[in-house]
Amino acid sequence: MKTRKEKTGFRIPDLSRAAGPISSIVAIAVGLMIGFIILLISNPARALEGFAWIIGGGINSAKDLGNVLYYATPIIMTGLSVAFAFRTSLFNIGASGQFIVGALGAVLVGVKCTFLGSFQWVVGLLAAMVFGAVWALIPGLLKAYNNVNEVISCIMTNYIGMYLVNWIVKSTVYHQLTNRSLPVANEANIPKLGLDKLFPGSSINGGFIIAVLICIFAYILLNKTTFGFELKACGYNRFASRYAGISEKRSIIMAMVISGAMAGIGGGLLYLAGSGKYINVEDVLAPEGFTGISVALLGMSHPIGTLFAGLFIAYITVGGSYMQLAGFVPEIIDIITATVIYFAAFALIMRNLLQRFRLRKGGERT
Amino acid sequence: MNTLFFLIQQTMFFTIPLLVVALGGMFSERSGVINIALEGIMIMGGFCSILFISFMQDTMAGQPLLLLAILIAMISGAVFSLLHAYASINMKADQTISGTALNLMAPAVSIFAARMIQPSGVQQIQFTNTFRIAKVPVLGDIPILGDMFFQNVYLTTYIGVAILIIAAILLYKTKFGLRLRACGEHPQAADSVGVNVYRMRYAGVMISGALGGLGGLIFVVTTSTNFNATVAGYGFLALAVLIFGQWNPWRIALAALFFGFMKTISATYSSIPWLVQLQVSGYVYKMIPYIATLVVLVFSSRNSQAPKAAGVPYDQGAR
Amino acid sequence: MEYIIEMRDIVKDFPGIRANDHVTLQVRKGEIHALLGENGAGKSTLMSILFGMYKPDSGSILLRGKEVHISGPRMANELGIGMVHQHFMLVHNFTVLQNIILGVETTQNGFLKMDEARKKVVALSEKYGLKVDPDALISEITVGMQQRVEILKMLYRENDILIFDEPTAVLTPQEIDELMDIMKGLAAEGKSIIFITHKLEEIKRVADRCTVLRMGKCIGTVNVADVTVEELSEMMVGRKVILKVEKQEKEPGRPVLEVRNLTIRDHKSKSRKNKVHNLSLTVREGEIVCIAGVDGNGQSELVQAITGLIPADEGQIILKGEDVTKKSIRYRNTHGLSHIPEDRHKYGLVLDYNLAENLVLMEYFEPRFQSRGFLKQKEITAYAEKLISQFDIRSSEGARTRVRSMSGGNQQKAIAAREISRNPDLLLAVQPTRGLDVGAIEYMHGQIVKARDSGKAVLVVSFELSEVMNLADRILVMYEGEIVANVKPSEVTEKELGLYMAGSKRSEAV
Amino acid sequence: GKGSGFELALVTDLGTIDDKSFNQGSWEGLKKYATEHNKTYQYYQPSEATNAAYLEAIDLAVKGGAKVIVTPGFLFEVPVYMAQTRYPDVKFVLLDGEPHTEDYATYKTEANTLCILYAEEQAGFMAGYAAVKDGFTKLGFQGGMAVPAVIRYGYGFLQGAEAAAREMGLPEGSISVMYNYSGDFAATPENQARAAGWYQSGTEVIFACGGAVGNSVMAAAEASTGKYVIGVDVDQYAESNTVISSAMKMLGNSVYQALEAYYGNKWDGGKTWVLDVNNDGVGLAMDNARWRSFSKADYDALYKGIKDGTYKINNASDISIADLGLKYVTVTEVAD
Ligand SMILES: Nc1ncnc2c1ncn2[C@@H]1O[C@H](COP(=O)(O)OP(=O)(O)OP(=O)(O)O)[C@@H](O)[C@H]1O
Ligand SMILES: Nc1ncnc2c1ncn2[C@@H]1O[C@H](COP(=O)(O)OP(=O)(O)OP(=O)(O)O)[C@@H](O)[C@H]1O
Ligand SMILES: [Mg+2]
Ligand SMILES: [Mg+2]
Repeated sequence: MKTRKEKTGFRIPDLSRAAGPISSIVAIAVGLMIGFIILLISNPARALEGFAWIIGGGINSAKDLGNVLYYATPIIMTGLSVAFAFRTSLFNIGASGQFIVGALGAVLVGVKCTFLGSFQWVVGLLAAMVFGAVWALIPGLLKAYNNVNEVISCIMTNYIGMYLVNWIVKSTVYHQLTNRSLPVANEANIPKLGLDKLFPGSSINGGFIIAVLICIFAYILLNKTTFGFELKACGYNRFASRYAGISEKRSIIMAMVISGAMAGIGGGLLYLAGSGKYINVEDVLAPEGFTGISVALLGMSHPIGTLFAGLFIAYITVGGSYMQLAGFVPEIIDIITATVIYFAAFALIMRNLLQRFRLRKGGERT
Repeated sequence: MNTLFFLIQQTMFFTIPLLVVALGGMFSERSGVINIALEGIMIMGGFCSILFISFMQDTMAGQPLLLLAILIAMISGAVFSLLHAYASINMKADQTISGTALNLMAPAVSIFAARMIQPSGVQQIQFTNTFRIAKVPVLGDIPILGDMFFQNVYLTTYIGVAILIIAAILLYKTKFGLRLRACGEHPQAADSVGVNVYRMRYAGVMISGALGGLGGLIFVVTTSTNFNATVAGYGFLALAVLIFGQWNPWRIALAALFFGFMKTISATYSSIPWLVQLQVSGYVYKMIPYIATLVVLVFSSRNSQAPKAAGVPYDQGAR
Repeated sequence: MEYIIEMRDIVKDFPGIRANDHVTLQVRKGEIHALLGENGAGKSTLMSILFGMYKPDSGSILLRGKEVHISGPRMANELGIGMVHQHFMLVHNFTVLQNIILGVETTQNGFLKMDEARKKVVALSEKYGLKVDPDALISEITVGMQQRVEILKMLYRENDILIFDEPTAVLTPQEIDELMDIMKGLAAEGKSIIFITHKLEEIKRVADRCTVLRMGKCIGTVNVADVTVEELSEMMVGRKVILKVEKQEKEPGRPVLEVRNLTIRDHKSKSRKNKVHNLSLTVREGEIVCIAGVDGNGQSELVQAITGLIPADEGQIILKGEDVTKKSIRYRNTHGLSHIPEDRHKYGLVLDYNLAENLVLMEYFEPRFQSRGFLKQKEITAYAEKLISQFDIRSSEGARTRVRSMSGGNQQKAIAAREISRNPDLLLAVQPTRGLDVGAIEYMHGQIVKARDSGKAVLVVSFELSEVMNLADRILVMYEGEIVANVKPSEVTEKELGLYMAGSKRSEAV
Repeated sequence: GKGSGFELALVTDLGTIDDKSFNQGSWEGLKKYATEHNKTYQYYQPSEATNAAYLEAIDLAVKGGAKVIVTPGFLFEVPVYMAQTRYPDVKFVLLDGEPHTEDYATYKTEANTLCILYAEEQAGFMAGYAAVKDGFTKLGFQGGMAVPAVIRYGYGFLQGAEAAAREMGLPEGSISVMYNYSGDFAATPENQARAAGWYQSGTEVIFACGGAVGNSVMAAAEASTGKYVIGVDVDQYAESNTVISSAMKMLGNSVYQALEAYYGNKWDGGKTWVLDVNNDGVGLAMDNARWRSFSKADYDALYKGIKDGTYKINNASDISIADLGLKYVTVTEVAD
């Protein structure tokens, strides 16, 4: 029995590698179809119009496109955070907490450290990264040293983070009249990098570019470096990694810390976006962290997939807001998103079908 | 003494929904299907049953209405969970993905449906709470015990306790439980002795759906007078309680009690004068239940009892 | 003659591969019928079809002369077919009794009735000499006892056609002896047994007839009494196999590994007994030292302490003159130590990595495979492809194959290839040939001898006496954490070794 | 007409359209006017809680053909500041705030913007006053988030209780008030348990002032005997038998009036209307009230007293409770 390559002399294109994107696209198609049916049920007369907005709203104008990129930025980061952890077999359901703790770091620097001048936003983002990382360090340490299931410790640190952030905001950068954090200084806002000229009127800023760069960075880190090799190996098999001389404790901690840093940066990118976002002193978990789970899953936990998944969710969010012009409620978008995610779960079946197809063509045993 | 009775009664408001939902999650995960959709299932169960109550409350009230609502909650939860079952059992989907999808779906659908169905066109569903039992006849008059457990209660509290006992018996003393657990630990082994793994997993997920839906109803009935498409993250807390309780019904009960008691202290400290005198920030009290849970976990997590095959789709052909 | 089972012309395709290619298998009532074939020849697949776990693509199955369509294990059970799977089908946190009754529970008003089942199990275990503790958890009993549980499962269901898929691969010699007796007893009672094994002498010992598969095809069925072991192996592999290890006498050189007064305590159970007790040993350049002993006498702990997977409580481990007792695993790995672990799935491989990634698992950080933290993908693939052809590792997609989908035998080859090619000073191999077919064993032994001939020190742990006798330059017998014998293979008989292993004899020259 | 856009628009803030608070109240007024006068109407939900997103939702409303856009809540102060110049032909009705720049440096209300502020402290005052007059001495204030409107309700409530106690000649410190902001606007077991705790330790009536938090307080009141809730914003008597009365501000009315003015060519742009007792903008629900002794006559007197300045009510929301200088009322501030 030889390997196929040697036997046939040529390679059958490996469709299974494309299975991820293909199945995501199928899922999106199914989700949109169900969305259309819902539109038909709730108001047949304007269903087509509403659907056109969903599809076209995000590319209606340069401004809308810019806003798609803007909305995508934080959820790409939380999505990346979850995806990165998934790749190392950790379920970081704590991105919500890391996100808001990171946001706190950014806002503290953004409000207080005006002496930094034009470096303020850089330091703000660094603070967001460090704050997020530290917050993820807790479940990381607990998992590595005490075998505490990261799902439960992440749920706990979400709540602790939320309360802690509210407490700290209230006692440091609080604006009582609005019950939220003070506005950050102008220098703390991420530079627009000319993107505001490209997409006039939108809230886009350099943050999107930073998010894209971090996605690429994550991809390279995971797939091209020895460090990523170690992280993934530990995720797949702790024992074999130890046997290979990899410190599994260090790997678990580092994976969580990097994941948390990404979520934290997401917080920084949103709260320093210059779009007028404040930390509300409200006992509600940051939804971006949970959206991140959807984004990561839709993106097949692949850093680049996550980028596109985030863009997609932002895209239909913008379209969904336009749909209101046809008299529809934006919750329909949530139903569509949920359906898309649901059908994205069928990816494995897709991949198997594609793989089977390929292997069938692959030929007989010698 | 009164404070003690009060604390016990309040603890139940937190504990019972967490307990019921976590027990539901236990059946699902013990059968081999991770269920992070508990939050969504709670919302769906709460939505259907509260909608039912709001439509029926003009014609009936009290315990009969509550019992019917319980039935509705359980059925709707179970039906909703079929989506998760189908994806993770038949389609061998990633169970986290389909669970997440359900969590997204439930609030969106219940807001949308509430607006479509209710004549007022609003998303909130109003109901009148006629379900509290001021005092259970006879039992309520027992000194001390009566004050603690048989006054000022909801039927659902007893149902929750009954579910705990039934769950423990079902899991450990019956053929069903034996087979269910086998499917969660080693489905190939179960299959090789003729157990229908798919059917058992469906059963596990649907029980989690029924109990999750019931938990949603209990949550809403005991804490509000309307339903607004949310259970405030209690589905995720139930998931935490399930893990905290190491997938074992009695430990889950302990975990739910512990967490419920901590939450009670944190929510009612303002009625305990000496705690108010401490002048500690309220945020400290808000954080205590979560920090305490983490601390307990540090000392209790050495050996995880997680079902070995939970999260792994079962494929007859694969090894 | 009437066959109790007849599988006719069975064809089974898996994506890209024909696992069974018009195979015919005929089993007589009351016989022990061996099924022999290389790793991946299609034996397990054929048995899975008989047991209802796969549907054949074509062909038919006749049971007592009547055609049957076996829809699943449940139906197989009803037809009286039972199977002990290659990898045990036991629920680790269930008790022995629970495992036995699973699927055929007796109940009363919906509640389990364990007492009746217990009586039946105790009766069976007495009748067949299958000693088990019905209330012990599977995770806490030995592999041998787990095997007995599997057999009891079949007997409890009153099966009369029994399939054993490689039952002896994980057993100690004593346990194998017991199993052989049990199988003979069952056959004598009229039960029909299909017995898969890679160990030819076992076939000679118990089997009446033997069907040989090669690459999915049926090569033929022979009367075991009519053939020699050599003939069998030739049928199976398609060429002559040298079963005896050829090696020259050689004078060992300097010590490479010295273990001095090593003690490892039992941290789990409260028993006072140490896992390893004040143990010392030396392995020198150019010698193969085999540690013999019954499983569970501290061999695993000894090896794990040497490799650094667990800490030593007392004593020193010296590698090439350097005390490495406190050094990290990585340090030892990069300073001459190589290790073929006992549990290949738990320690040896990252099953979800591809073959290439697994082949560099111990070296990915070396400059040849990375620069400035970036993996050199090309070099890694090239290196993997070199090892794949050099060690004849078979898989469906070459270096890119996910290791999880490879056969156990080939997984083992991959580990061996990786560890031996690292050119270590000390090669530590635990059960290196477990589950391998004779061709692969021949190859593996050849590699070990080659390493030794090139001046490496080799320490092998094996539960198989024939392997120990065959391979070793020097044999150490371990019993209850201590070395109770230090002998040359030429100086002992297998019988004597057995006595040492049972703890009833101690040599002075330790 | 359908398809030709929506003439009247409302942009919601954080909450949903049926939040029982700003959004819902103002929406009801808008809807009432629109249906009575056959105008098309629609509401828009912003995609997130940022100034930019609020502004986008306003853009969307304009795109949808809006002539008048109602923006409920102070969160719209900055977005409307920008929108009023961007869309000079569109009219804006800003509730509970006045347009200003993000740094509060510049306040400016253009001619196409009408601001409406509410004297919540007066409504709160009436609630506190009535409660004490009705014989309660152990009160509670359960706010939602500590935003200015909620704080004004709360401080007014305390001052009302103080005034009543003084009038009734009660000894100093004889009225006790538990005082807390829950930090959210949701019905949760926490909010239920806190209220239940207060009731259990003697509190008789709680002024619940935080959207759905009130539902949790009602749930707690229903689970105790003889305990009451004072509702907020709209008359909440129908939501529970325990609702003894409600402190109201006429959100709907004010929106209705603003629209009426616009269509009647009496647009009052560039101004700020303050809705208080003088224009029947705030009040206490008496029609379905369950007071035991506090009568309509008492209420009228109280109303008049506020109107004519007999009762002076501090309306600052950026001071602490101590600054209110209460003597008869002891406040237990549950810290957060
Ligand atoms: N589930 C499966 N999916 C795809 N191919 C399979 C599967 N199981 C077996 N095969 C293929 O069938 C062939 C025969 O496998 P089988 O397990 O029957 O071998 P075997 O004779 O039992 O080997 P061994 O002696 O190592 O146990 C393999 O080479 C493999 O390619
Ligand atoms: N799920 C699968 N997909 C593809 N091929 C498979 C699968 N399962 C098994 N195989 C193939 O089956 C063949 C034999 O498998 P099997 O586990 O029986 O081998 P083995 O050598 O007997 O292992 P062991 O050493 O554990 O006895 C291998 O060639 C492997 O490629
Ligand atoms: Mg096999
Ligand atoms: Mg094998």
